[in-house]
Amino acid sequence: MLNLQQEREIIMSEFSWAYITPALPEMFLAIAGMVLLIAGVFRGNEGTKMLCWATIGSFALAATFLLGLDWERTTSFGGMFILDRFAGFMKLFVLLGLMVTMAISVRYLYQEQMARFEYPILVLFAGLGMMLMISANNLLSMYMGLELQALSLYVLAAFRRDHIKSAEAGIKYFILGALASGMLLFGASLIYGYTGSVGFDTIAATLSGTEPGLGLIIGLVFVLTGLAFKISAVPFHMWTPDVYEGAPTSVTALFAIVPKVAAMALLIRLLFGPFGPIIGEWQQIIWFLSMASMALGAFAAIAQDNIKRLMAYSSIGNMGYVLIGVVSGTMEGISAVVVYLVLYMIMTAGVFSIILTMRRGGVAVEKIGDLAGFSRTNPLMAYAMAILMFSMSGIPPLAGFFGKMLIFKAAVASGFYILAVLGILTSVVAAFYYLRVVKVMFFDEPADAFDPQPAFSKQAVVFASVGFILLFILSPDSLVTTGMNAASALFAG
Amino acid sequence: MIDFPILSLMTALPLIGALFIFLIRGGAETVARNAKFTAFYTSTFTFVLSLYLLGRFDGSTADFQFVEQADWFPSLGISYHMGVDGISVFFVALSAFLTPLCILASWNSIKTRVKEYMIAFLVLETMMIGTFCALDSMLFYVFFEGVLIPMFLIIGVWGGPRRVYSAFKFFLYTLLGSVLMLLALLTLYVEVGTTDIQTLIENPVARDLQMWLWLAFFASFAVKMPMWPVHTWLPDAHVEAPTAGSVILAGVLLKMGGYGFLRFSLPMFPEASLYFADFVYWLSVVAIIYTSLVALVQEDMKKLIAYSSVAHMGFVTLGIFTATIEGIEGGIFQMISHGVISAALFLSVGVIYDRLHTRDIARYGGLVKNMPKYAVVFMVFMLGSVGLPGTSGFVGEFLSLLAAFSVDTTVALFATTGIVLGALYMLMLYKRVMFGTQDNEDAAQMLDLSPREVGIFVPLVLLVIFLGVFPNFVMDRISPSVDKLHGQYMAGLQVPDMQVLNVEPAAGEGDNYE
Amino acid sequence: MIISTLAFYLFASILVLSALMVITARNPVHSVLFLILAFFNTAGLFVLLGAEFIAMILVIVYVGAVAVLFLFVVMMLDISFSDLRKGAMQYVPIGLLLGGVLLAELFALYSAWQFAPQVEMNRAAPIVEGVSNTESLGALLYTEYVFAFQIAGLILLVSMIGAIVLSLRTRGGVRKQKVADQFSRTVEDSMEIKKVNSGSGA
Amino acid sequence: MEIGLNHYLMLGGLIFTIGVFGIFLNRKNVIIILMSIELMLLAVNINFVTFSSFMGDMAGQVFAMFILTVAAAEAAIGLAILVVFFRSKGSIAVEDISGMKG
Repeated sequence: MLNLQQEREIIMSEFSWAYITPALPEMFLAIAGMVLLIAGVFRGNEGTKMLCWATIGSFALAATFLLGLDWERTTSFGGMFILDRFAGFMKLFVLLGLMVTMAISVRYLYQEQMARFEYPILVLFAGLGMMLMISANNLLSMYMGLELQALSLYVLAAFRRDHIKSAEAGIKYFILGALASGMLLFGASLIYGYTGSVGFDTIAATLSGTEPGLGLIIGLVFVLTGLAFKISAVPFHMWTPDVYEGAPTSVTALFAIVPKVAAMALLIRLLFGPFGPIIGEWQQIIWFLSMASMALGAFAAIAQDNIKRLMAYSSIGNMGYVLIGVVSGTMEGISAVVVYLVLYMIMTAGVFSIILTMRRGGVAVEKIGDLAGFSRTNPLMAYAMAILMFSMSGIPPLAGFFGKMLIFKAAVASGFYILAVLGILTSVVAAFYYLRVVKVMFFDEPADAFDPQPAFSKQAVVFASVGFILLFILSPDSLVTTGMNAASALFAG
Repeated sequence: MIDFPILSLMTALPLIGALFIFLIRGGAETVARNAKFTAFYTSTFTFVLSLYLLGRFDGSTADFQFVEQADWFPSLGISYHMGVDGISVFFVALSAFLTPLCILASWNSIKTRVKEYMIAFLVLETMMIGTFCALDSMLFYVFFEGVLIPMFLIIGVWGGPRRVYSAFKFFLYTLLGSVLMLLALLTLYVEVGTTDIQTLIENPVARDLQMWLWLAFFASFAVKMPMWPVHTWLPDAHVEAPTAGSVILAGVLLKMGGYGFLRFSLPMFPEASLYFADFVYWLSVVAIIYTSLVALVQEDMKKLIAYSSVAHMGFVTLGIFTATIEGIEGGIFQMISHGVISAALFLSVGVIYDRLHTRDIARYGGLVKNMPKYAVVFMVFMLGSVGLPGTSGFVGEFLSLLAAFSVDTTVALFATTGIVLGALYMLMLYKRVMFGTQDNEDAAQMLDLSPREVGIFVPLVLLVIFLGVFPNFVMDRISPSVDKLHGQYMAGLQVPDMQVLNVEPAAGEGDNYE
Repeated sequence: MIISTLAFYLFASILVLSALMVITARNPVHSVLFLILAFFNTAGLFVLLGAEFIAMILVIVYVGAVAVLFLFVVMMLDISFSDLRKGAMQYVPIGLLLGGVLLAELFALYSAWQFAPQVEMNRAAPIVEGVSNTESLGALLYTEYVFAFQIAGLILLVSMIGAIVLSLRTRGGVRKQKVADQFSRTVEDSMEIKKVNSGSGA
Repeated sequence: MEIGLNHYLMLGGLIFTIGVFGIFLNRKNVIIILMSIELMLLAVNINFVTFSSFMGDMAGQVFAMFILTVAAAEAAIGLAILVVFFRSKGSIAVEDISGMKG
């Protein structure tokens, strides 16, 4: 019998770089974050712009590293970290989203006098947290990734510390986020208690073929509750509108575009990995979350007059649609989810680029009514916004339609007719409030024009996003194939 | 066959035109003029193509012609599949025919944002032609629903005082119907495993499923058609839309519903169609009589014509769901004829609306004195709408009624009263506008038709009379396809276990509608 | 055996009572103090469970850092706590109901806790007899759990950045001692020698 | 009477419930909410350590250690945000967190 010391020595002697290469992008980001932090400390706040672009560059480099890796399923760090096609694709999209949000918010930071060098650093660490979430293969690494992301985002939400709304957004986000983490951990402890392990693979092996105990089910419910907070599914959505409204718009853009993709990827990994064998147990829970999110997202948004709040409810509703794909429990459903998330990310990026240009007299405005007559004052942007809105409400031939179509098809194929019917009915209600934005821009009498801005990066993002939405119809298959490819990784074993 | 993809070309051409207009830069005047001309030339060229299409169309076969197929969504088995048969070719031609007229009709009446207006119209044309050409159900849906975007903007931006309300109502009503259809399409896709319309027709689904799917499709097409009681968006939309918008709405968009019944409901769900036929008859009859009565008391010309459209569409649904050859042919002919006549009527209203900016019937009177040419033109359309033999309106109504009599005499009798009522309100409209005293100074001083307007109306008048005198030009070309459709319908009813049909319908679905 | 039973009940009852006091105390300072008490008792329970290292860490990290941080903030902020109590009671019934249901379910669950059949095999790091708790934790932490350990470092870094970025304010007009400046002063830049012509004054 | 797994678990459950209840009870007082969250995490730690001890597996204790670390970081951030909030508002009373206020 070896003693512990000897055992460790053997492990260390067998160490090979191949064990940790799958985490190369993450390690690079961590180091880049620390280097940039040091650079920031030395340069002070004058260096913020440079740091922002350096952060974008780091994300781009991380994406390059990611692309250079082999995406066949490999685990490393004692099974805590996983890289497979699903994780690879999702991380790539997350990195893309991070770059886009960073690019569109640089100028905003200066306009709002919040250009401090910590901002890009925090975004970088949040991004790192999201990547770790996506690659988590263990309840512990999942929790750590989640917290790294969440802590950075809490700070970002309260970043404009002189504004009461921003501080309030920060505190609300923090409280509910911490509560969610508590729930998640409690669930994790029960799962650990039942299976004796926190590794996803071991849990999956334990659960397959046996009837799960009650403790595990309750643990799963707690974990799902915690994650439902993160993706803002009803009834755990309360923070979303307030935080979206209160946080600085650039941070709201970040919230809207990226973390939900990561959290959804984590949820999917969890449900189809360790808890795949007990799909019958969680399907009803997700079913309910999905239904409630769609309904609330659609109906509560009608009364909003703040565009950031509107986007908050819209995101709640959209998460409901995404969950339909999850409920269907098939590879088709997950590939639909991947496609939907990508399209949603692209559309949201476009919308927030436009919202970030909404300034009048040097002050950011965010009422929907402020868009009045936008079609006269800035027709090109108004058309872009209208196309984005039509796409979000799922009108063909725009890309948003195909996302919804794939989701509903997956639901129908799995026999979830009621959910599909509810989904399309709420999508009609949702169309109403998206149309209201179009109405304000095109039908109402013009208000004053927004301040002209040299906003190259925002325009570039808007045009890229709209171009994608319009031209998606020409070759929809590539993204769908990508989605299937990614989803198949979850159903391989 | 011709060796270039004419259908794709016709579909894409307006879009290319729209792109050109989008790229026009310069002063407001120049942009507006160039936009108008670009739009006109593009749509005229599309129309010429549609004439070529009609000329090369082989009327002796029921197969789809000019078929194009290309991979679109290979991983899901959805393909870009276009083609026309006798049923759709005339709708394609109708869309291509009406668009240039609409652009001409908006030449002077649209003064703001001309560029955007022309773009919207050309996009609309693409969607319309695409809808009638699509042979893949997803492709069909994309075009079918894509119509909403330009139409929403046309009503909302260039419409009348209540345009916002009407635009929203139009959009949400139609969207609600369409999404149910989307669900049905997806169900069919999952059940049969394809989205190809021809394959779907050849592989009917089980009877119970047919019922649900039929209802979902019905929700969409009935709203689009529109059938009573989901027609209420139509008068609002018509009244508020600009003239050209109304023309396209009445001329083409309403036909999408009827076309959908023919392409989907009847051949794909024959049993359900049979089951629900009575339900449709009665809805049609109610539509015919009720909306005719409503039309009688209208003071607004556009509203009157809008209600008359609902009534005329009642004949179409009546004809289609008799599922007899005459009925279907009558329905199609009625749609084509109504496409021409109602479009023409709206254009006529547009003429005097442009001059006096009111659609109030009472504001006009005695126009025959100062606008003789106009009076003649209007009379032709009015008579066509009434269904006078010799005009196109007669053939369709006659065939539909004939079919109705062969199926259900009571229904047919009720429907016939609709013709009488129709004659009544149209003649009263004509009398009040054209004859009588000239009470209003401004109305009495209106100028007669300008050469541009004559240019718009002459082809319409000729077409109304041509279709009325030589209906066989259309009939010969549609009848093989209708025969085939009828054959498919009957084949669908010859289910292996015939007793299914005799079983009392399950309680619940359907019954409570009657 | 009886001693450990007694100890359990002692620690557990104090823990529950102090936890209750944390959430009901009128004065937040008392709440923090009760929180500290709760931590101490939990540490005692951990010792009973054979997790000495966690117990010590709990006292050092929680009592030494977290609770003191709480205390510091509570005392630093000048808060009128009576206002915060307003309307609090209205949530008690629903809170009690929810809490009661949750508790009843958990108790029902715990009264017959069920392990998965192969739980023995699933253990990632079985406790080895004769190796101290601290040693085995340390051995695990830097090998199998090095990944989580690194992330924990990043989390602490982020929390540091966050705390600084949120609460550090540079005030203008504050006089500070700049040691480097003082050392680097030279005669040349602090003194000027002027020749004063006699009779003409400075 | 032998102290078994279920005793410890019930204790953990009780503390967790108290924590959740504390959030309900002090919806406006952020600092007590933070303490309630600490109580919840404490309960989770009790669970982990208990399972670890009764199953003879160190993984639970390692998990508990990381929870401790993260909880400390979380408390620091939470209190920092609280201080920011207090500075700009002059109070730590949070309006009810509800997305339904229009």
